[in-house]
Amino acid sequence: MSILYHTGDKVIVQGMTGAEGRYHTPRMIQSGAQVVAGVTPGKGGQTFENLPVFDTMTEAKAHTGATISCIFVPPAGAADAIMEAAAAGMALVVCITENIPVNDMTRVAAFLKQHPTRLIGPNCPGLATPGAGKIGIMPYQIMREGNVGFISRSGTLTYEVVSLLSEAGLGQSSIIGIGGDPIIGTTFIDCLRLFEQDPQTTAVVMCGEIGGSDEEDAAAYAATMKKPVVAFISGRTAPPGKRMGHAGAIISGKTGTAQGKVEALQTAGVPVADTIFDIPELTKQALAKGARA
Amino acid sequence: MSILYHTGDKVIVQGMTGAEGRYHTPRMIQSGAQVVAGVTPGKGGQTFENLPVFDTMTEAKAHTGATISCIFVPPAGAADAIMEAAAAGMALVVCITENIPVNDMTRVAAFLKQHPTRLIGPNCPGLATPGAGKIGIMPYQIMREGNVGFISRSGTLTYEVVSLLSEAGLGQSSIIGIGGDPIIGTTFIDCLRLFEQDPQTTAVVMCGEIGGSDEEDAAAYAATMKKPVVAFISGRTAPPGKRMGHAGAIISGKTGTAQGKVEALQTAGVPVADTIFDIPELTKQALAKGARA
Amino acid sequence: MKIHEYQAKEILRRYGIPVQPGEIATTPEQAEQIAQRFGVPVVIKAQVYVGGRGKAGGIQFGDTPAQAGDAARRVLGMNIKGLTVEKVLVTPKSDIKEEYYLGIILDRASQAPVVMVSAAGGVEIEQVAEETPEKIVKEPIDVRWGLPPWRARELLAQAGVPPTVVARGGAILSQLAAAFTGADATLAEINPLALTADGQVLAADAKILIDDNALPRQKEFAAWAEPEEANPIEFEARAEGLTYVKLDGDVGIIGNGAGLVMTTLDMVARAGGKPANFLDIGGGARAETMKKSLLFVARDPQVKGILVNIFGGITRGEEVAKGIILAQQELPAGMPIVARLSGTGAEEGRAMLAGAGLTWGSDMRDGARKIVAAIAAQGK
Amino acid sequence: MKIHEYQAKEILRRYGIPVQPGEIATTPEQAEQIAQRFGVPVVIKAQVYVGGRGKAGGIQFGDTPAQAGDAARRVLGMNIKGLTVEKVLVTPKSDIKEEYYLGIILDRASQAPVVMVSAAGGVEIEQVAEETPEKIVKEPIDVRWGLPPWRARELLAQAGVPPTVVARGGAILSQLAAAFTGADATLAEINPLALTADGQVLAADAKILIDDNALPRQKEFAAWAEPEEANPIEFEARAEGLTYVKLDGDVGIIGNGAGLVMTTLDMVARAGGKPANFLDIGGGARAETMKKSLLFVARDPQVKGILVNIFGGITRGEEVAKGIILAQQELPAGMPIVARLSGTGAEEGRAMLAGAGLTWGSDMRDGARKIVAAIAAQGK
Repeated sequence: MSILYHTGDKVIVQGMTGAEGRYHTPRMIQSGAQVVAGVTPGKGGQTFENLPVFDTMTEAKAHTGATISCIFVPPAGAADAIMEAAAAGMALVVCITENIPVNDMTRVAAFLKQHPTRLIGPNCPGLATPGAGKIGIMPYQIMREGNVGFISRSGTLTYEVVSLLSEAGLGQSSIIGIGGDPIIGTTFIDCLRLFEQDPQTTAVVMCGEIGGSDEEDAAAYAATMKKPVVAFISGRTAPPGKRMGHAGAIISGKTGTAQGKVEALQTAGVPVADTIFDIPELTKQALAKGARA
Repeated sequence: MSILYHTGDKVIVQGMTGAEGRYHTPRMIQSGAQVVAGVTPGKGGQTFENLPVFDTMTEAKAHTGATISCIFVPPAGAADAIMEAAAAGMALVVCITENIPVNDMTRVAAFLKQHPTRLIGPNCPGLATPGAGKIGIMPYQIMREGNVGFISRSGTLTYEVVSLLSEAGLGQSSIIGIGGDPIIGTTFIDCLRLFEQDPQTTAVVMCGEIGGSDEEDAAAYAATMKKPVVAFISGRTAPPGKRMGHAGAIISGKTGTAQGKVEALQTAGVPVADTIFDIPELTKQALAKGARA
Repeated sequence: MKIHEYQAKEILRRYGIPVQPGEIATTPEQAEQIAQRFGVPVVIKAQVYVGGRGKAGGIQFGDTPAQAGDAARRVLGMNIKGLTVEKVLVTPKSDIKEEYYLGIILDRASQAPVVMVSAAGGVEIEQVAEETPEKIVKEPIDVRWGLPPWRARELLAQAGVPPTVVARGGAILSQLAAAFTGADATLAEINPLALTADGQVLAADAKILIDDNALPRQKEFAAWAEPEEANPIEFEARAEGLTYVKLDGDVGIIGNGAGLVMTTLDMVARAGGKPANFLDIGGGARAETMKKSLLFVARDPQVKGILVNIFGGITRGEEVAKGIILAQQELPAGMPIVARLSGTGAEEGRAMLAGAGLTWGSDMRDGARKIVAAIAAQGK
Repeated sequence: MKIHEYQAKEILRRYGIPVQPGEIATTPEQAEQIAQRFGVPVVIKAQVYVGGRGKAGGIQFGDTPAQAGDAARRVLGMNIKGLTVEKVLVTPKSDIKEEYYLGIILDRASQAPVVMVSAAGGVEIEQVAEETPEKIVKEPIDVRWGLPPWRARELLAQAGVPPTVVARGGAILSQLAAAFTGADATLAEINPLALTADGQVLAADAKILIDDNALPRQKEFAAWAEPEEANPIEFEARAEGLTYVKLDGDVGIIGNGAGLVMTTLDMVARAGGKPANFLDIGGGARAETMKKSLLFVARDPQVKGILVNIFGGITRGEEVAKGIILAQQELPAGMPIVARLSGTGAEEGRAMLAGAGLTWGSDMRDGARKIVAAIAAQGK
C-alpha cells in the first residue's frame, strides 16, 4: 500500500495544454501515473499526447471516471479550478499552482468543507508513490520504493532529502509535498494520520519550516502515534516578519519560529535533525527501535 | 388552538424605538400580545413602555427567553435584522418592513435554509390570533374569535375581508398576512398546511392577487386537504408588465394572471369569490358541506 | 427601473465584460461625427424602454458617416410603441458569426437569481422558452457563492455553446452574475452574446432592470431615471412618492394598500366602469397627500370622475375627507367624486364630506356603483 | 505589501467608513497650508512602513499653521527604525474620548479571516493579547456570508463597547470586513476606532497589508508600492521578479526553491558563516536569471562571497553554470563563488565551472563550508 495515490487511480490534468501542463504531463505518464484526460476551457475536443481534452471537469469525469485531478492552472484561475474539481466529485485534488491570492483560498477552504474532496497544496510539488507514479512535478528518478512516509512543505528541499534517504537505502512508501502557503488543503497532521493507518509505512519523516503552527499541531499528534516520526525544521536563521519565499514561511510575532517548532517536536518525543544530512541516520535509529507501544 | 401565535408566546420588537415601532408596540400589547423587550442597536439599556431595550437580539433573547420577533426596522437594515433574529434562535420572525431590496431577500432566503426559523413577510401586516393578540399592524378590533383560518398577500384588503367575515358571524382562528413581495418567508401553501393541522380551524379563506404562482401551488395542495378552502383573487383588471403597488403583484409574460389563478383554484375544487362580498357566503356554504373525505 | 441599452452596457463594462464600443447621439450630426470617429459601417440603435425596436425600424445602418447621420435622422423622433426616440446608440457594426443568450433573472420560486443560457441567441428568450424549451439551460444561483466561472462554463457547455466560446463566455456569465448582484438588478441579459467573424466574444445587446427598492443605495442608477414619454405622469408620481399606474379607462381610483386598490379596480370594472389608474397612497397618509393624489389623478384628461376607497387604520378618515375637500376646490367643476371611508375616523370623515356636499359609498361596491353611475349621468 | 496609513484610510473611505479628513505633505510649507485649510489644531503623522512611530517622535502637533509647519519640519527626514520619513499626514486633531480596536487578520488555523474586537484600543493588540487576552473578542468569518452588521454589533457588544458606539461601530466593522476581502488584504486594522468628544465614531488610525499574490488584480494598490528606504534592494528585486530578503551577514546565498534556500542559510550559519540574504530564483531559471541574481546579491556591499545551491529539476545545471560564468566577469575581481549543483545537468554544469576555474561543492554542506572558508581566507 501507500497513501493517497495508488496504481490504477485515474488522473485528469487541469491546465494540461498550458506551458506547465505540457511539460509535466508526459513526465507524470512516464512515472506510471494513469493520466486519462486534460481539461482546458476553450480547448474541448482537442487532444494532447493522445489524451482527450475537455472544456469542463464534469465532462472529463463523465468520460473517464477519474478520481484525481492535478492542477497546473495559472494563479488567477486556480482556486476556481479547485472548486470545479471538487464539484465534479474528485476524491483528490493536487494543486501545483503557486501565488494564488489567499482570499481565494479562504473561499476554497469553505467550499471544501461542503465536499468530501481532499486537497493537496496549493504551491506544492505534488505527491508520489514510488512504484505507482507521481502526481505533480517531483523528480521521480530520485525515489525508491520502500517504507518511509515523507511529508514536506517545500519542493526542492523534498528532493534533497528524498535523495539522501534513497542513497541511504531508505525507500519511500509515499512522498507528500503539502505546500508552502498559509492556507493549504492537507496539513502535516492529516498526513501523519494517513501514514499511521498505512500498512506499508513503518516510519515517517517530516520536513517543516518557519511560519504557522502546523508542525506544533503535528507534534501533539505524533506523540500519540505507534510509528516513529523524524523531523527537520528549516529557517532557523530566518528573521521575524520576513516572508522567506513561501507565503506561509513567515514568523509573525512569537508564532512560527523554528525554535518553537523544534521544542514542540522534541517534547513530543520526535527526534529533530540538526541538518538534512542527519535525517537518514535518525530514521534508521527510529526504525531500529521499532513501533512504540 | 390557532397557528403560529398563541397566548403566552413572548415577543421582541426589533426597531421598537423607531417611529413605526413606537406607534405599533403599545397597540400590540393592548391586543394581548406579550411583548417583552425591544432591540435597537445603540439604544441598549434604555426602556420604552417600561420594556427593556437591547443592542442585539442575542442579549434580548438571553434576558427574556422570547421566541418571536416582530421587525419594524427600515428597509436598509431589515434583511440584516431578519438574519440576526434567526441567528438568535427565534422560532418565528414577522417582518413588517416594506421596500426591502430583493437581492437582500435572496440572501435572507439562503440564510433561513440553514436555520429552523419561520419568516412571515416581509412587506406584510403581520399576523393575529383573535383572543391571543396580534404581531404587527393589523387593526385588532375588527377580528372575532372563531374557526376560519385567513391568509392574504395584502394588508388593507385583509382588513376589509376580515371585517366582512366578522360581520357575517364568521370568527377567525388565525389571520396571516404573508406579504406582497416576490420573495417571502411563508407562502399560501405553508399556511394551508398549518391550518390543515390546526384543530381549531374548520375552513380557510385565502386572498391572492396577480403575480407569481403561489396561488397555483396552493391550489394543488388545497385539492388534497380535508378542510374546505375559499379563495379570492384581486387584480383581474390589471394589465401585464405593470407593478400594481406590491413588488410581487406583477404579471410577467403569461405567468401570474388572475385568470390563471382562478382557473387553477377552481380546478382544484376551491370556490373563488367574484367579489369580496361573496366570501362570507361561500365560506358558510363550504362549512355547511363540512370536511371532505 | 428600466435603463437603456447603453447604460446596461456601461454597467457590464465596469464588470470587465467586453461590449462593443458605442456612443450616444441625440442629433444626426452627432451620429455622423461618432461614425467618423469609430469608422464605418456603424449601427444606429434607438434607445427606448421597449423591446421589439428592430421590427419597428429602430435599428438602422450606415455605410458612410453621412449615411449614419441619415439613419439617425430617421430613427430620432420615431415613435416606437408609444415612445418617442430621443437618443440613439452609435456602434461599429460587427460581423457576427454566431449569437448566444445569457441571462440572469430573479426567480420567485427558487427565491434566488436564476441563470439562463441558450445557444439560440438573438431572439427573445420567451420565444425560445415556448418553442424549444430544451434549448435553454436554467439553474438557480447559490447567493452565498455567486456564479463561479467554472460553473458558468459548465452551463455554457451544457447549452451546447461551442468550446471556443466556453472559456470567455463563462468568464462573461460569471461577471454578469456579479453585475446582477452588484447593481441590484432583477434582470440582466446579454442577448445576443456575439461571436464575431474575427473571433471576438462580446455583448452585442444588453438589458438590465434595476430593483426599485434598491435605488436608495444605487444612487448613480437612480439618477439615470427618465420619464417614459408614454407615461410622464407615472414618472412624476414616483418623484412625488406616490404609487401610480396609468390605465385605459375614465374612472380615477385612489385607495390605501395595493391589494385594496387592485380590488377596487376590479369592483369598478364589475360595476361597468373602466379604471383610469391605480393609485396607492400607502399607510398613514395625511390630508395633503390625499389632495395631491386627487389632483394627480385628475391630470389625466381621460378621467371623468374619481373614487376614493380608504380602509382607516393608521390612515384617518378625517384627514382623507379634509384632503378631498381641499382638492375639490381645485378640480374641474362638476367632476364627480365618491369617497368610501371605513375604520378609524370614518364617521367624522363622512360628516365632513356631507357638509361639503360630497357623495360617499357605504362600502366598496356601493362606492364603485355610485361613481360609475355619476360618470354615466354626466355623459348624457 | 505594506501601504501607508493615509492609503489605508483611503481604502476605508471607499467602503463608507468614517475617517478623519487628512492630506499628505512632503514639505513643511505644504503642511502649513493644509493646516490653514483644515483649521488648527492639527496632528502631523510620519508615513513610514513601521509601527511605534509615536514613541519615536513621528507624531507631533501644531496649534497654529506655523507650528504645523515646524512640526512637519521636525518629522520630515526623521529616521524611524532605519526608515527616512518622506511624507507626513496632516489631519485635524480630534478630541478623542474613548478608543477601541477593530481588526481583521488572515488566520491560518481557521483558514479564514478572523475578526478581533477590543474595547481596549489605542495600544498594540499584541500587547493586549498578551496582558489581558480576555479583553479581545475573536471570531472567524464565514466567507460565504462575510461579516453582516448584526454579527459585527454582537461582537462589539460582547467586547464591552458601549451601546452608543455599537450601532455605528458595527456598521464600520462590517465594512472593514468587506474592505478586507475587496482589497485582498491579509490584515486590516482600525486602531484606534475613536469616539470623539462631539460624539463621532471614526477611524483615527488604520493599517492594511495587501496580499502580494493579489497584486496582479489589485493594479491600483500595486502602483502604490514604494521602496522601503531600509531595503531598496528588496524592492528592486521584486520588480525584477526575484524573491530576495536582505539579512545581516556577508555570505550571499542563491538557490532554487524557498525551502532549499532557507535550509542553505541554516547550513551556512552552521558552518560558521553569516548569510547576507535569501534569494530564490524559482523553478526553471535560465542563465540570464542566474547572472542577474548573482549581480543582485553582489550589490549588497556587505557581501564577501556567494554560495549558489541548485537542485536541478526543471532548472538545468548547464544554464546555472553559464549564468555564473557570465556573472563572474562583471563581479568584483576575486569575490569567491561556490556553486553546488545536483540533479538535471549537474555534471555538465560542473564541467563548465571547472573550465572557468570556479569552485563547486559536492553537497550543500560541503558548499557551505567552502564559501565560509573562502571568505575567511580573504579576510586574512
